Amino acid sequence: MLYSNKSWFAVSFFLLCMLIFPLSLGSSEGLLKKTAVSSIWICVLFANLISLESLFKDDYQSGILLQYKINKIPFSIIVATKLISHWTFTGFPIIFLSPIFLVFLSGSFNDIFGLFFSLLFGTPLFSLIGMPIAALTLGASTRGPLLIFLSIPFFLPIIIFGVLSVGSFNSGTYSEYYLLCAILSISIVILPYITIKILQESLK
Amino acid sequence: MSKKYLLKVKNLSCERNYKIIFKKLSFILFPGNIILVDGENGAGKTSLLLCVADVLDYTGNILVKNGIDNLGYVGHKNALFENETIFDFFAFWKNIYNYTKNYQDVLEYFNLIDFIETPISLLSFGQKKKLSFARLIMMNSKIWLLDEPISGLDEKTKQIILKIIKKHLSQGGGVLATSHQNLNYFDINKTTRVKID
Amino acid sequence: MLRYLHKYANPVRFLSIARPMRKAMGLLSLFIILVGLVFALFFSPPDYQQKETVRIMYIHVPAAWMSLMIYAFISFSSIVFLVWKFPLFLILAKESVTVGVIFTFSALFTGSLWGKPTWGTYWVWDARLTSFLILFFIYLGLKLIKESFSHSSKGDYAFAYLALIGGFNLPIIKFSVDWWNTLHQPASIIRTGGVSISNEMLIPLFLMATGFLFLFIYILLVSVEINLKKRKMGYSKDKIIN
Amino acid sequence: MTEEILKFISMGGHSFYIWTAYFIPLTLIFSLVITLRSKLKRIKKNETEV
Repeated sequence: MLYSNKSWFAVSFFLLCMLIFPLSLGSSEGLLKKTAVSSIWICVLFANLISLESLFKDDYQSGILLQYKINKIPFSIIVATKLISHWTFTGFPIIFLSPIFLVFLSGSFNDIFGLFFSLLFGTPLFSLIGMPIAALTLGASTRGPLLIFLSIPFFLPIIIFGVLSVGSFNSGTYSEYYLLCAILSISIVILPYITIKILQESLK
Repeated sequence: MSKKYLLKVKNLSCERNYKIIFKKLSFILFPGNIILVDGENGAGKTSLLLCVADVLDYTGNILVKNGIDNLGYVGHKNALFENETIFDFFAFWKNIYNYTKNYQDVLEYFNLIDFIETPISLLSFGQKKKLSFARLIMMNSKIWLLDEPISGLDEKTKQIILKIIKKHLSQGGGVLATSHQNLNYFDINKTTRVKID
Repeated sequence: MLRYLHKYANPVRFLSIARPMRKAMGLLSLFIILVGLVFALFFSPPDYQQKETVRIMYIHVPAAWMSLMIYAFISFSSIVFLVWKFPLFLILAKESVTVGVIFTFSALFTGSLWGKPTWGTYWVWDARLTSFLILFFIYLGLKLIKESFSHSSKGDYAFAYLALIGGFNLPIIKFSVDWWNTLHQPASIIRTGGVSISNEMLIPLFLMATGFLFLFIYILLVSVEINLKKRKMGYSKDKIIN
Repeated sequence: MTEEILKFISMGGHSFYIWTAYFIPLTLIFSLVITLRSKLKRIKKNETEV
């Protein structure tokens, strides 16, 4: 209800992005094997960027957000619902689709669990970090490009740790997972609060 | 002035985008009365409504009668999910406002019963406006804030909406409405005009 | 403390102090930069390892310091604006962005010019350069968001919140890039770390850094004055002059 | 004398790197200063007219 039926768009975009890598890098197995994990993470980034744009847009433009505010519906509920729905429609399916793509991109099977866990901690972070930025750009002219430009620098640490963690999983050191968990636990406390503040400001 | 008020606004000033929009407005809304806010385009009529609804920052006092915790609002934007049907719309807002009665009567009153499975994006402007008023009825609030309630509507829809407003007033509700058309449809004794310049 | 701040956070009062300070800062920074340039180009000795290219450092290092300092300043002012709602601090934060972009670009540009004779390539994905590149993009993002809300207080809050999140995110980015770099460091590149800096080198470095700092303050004061005057005219005449 | 100047300009064979490294940043920052100053002057002129 709170999320429009465009929600499957992100996942299909994720699937589509997968095509680019074999076609642009060449189908030689050695190269694809090396880049498989990074390619999946890049696709996750793209899928998140695409879905961020519609995160608060409809609610803002149609005035529903204002209606919520006037009817004193707490924004914390709205933000929480948005976060959960965003993750269930972009992060969650991707986590379960990624092993299949590891096969498509001829990645090694040893990476499956590493990738699974890194995506499990990484995709909620994408949703969390994207939310305040999507809220910031409400009402801006040329919102789409601005949103992409602003959010990529903030996503970089997640990609770095996400990609590195897959490698470290096999060698038995889990330091990047701990780092991802640390960032996740800090973000989940701070960022929704900031998002609520920004949303309230965006109505003024 | 010991009469029971619904809404009391005293020395209300509002600043938006670092510009003073209006200064020191005072008025009182009594049950059954309507306040019409006059002013030119961009004078700050919508801002006044939003201040009363506690969306914008303001200085001054806005006192709402004890027990009223929800204000009804119909704005320029209709606040509808465009890709949902009218049925979804009612199901959603019914839950939010705890509206226990059957909404068929509301639908019938607004002549929307035939469109119950139509996506909202296919409805006309007037029908969307009627839907926002239907939500207002479900909400069951004493105070209505109406931003240009009848502008741009055809005669028939206008009459339906005016009838709803009059019914609300007769039940002891209060209305704060902006309009750049002259709304001369109401009892002169129960109408207050507030000018913003 | 708060009352004291309130007094000087008033834009009109600010202007009365800013004007004499601006002139002093302008002259001082011009003088110091000129002296610093003379020291940097003539009096400082060439490094025994890097030869004459060490002179690039006298621009590169102060520019890098300035870009970090300006970002810290923007974040700090944004927090002050968000907490106490002083509009002056928002103007300060907003007007520092352009200078920050220029200093960050300068640091990157001179860094890559220094890299060519020293490392053999213009660009190396080492930790410091990479995190500076990200800083540059964050600055550009701030500049973009500053300009995409035209004359609306909504944009002010968007800017302040972005600066706030960016301020918290910057250490994380720096940390993650360092982490990434230690694992991906190509073996062929040997960093010339731990060069002992002699006093003759410290003088121009110090001079250029203070010169840039004063120049930044000067530019900030000029642009704040422009901004405040524009606002004042916007109020009275209801027109905006570009 | 001229030889000394030429030697100074050549900077031990790294003249291109050093002179561009000095020229571009300084030009950028001082062009910003100049545009801001002219803006301020224009605004002051407008102010006195008003």
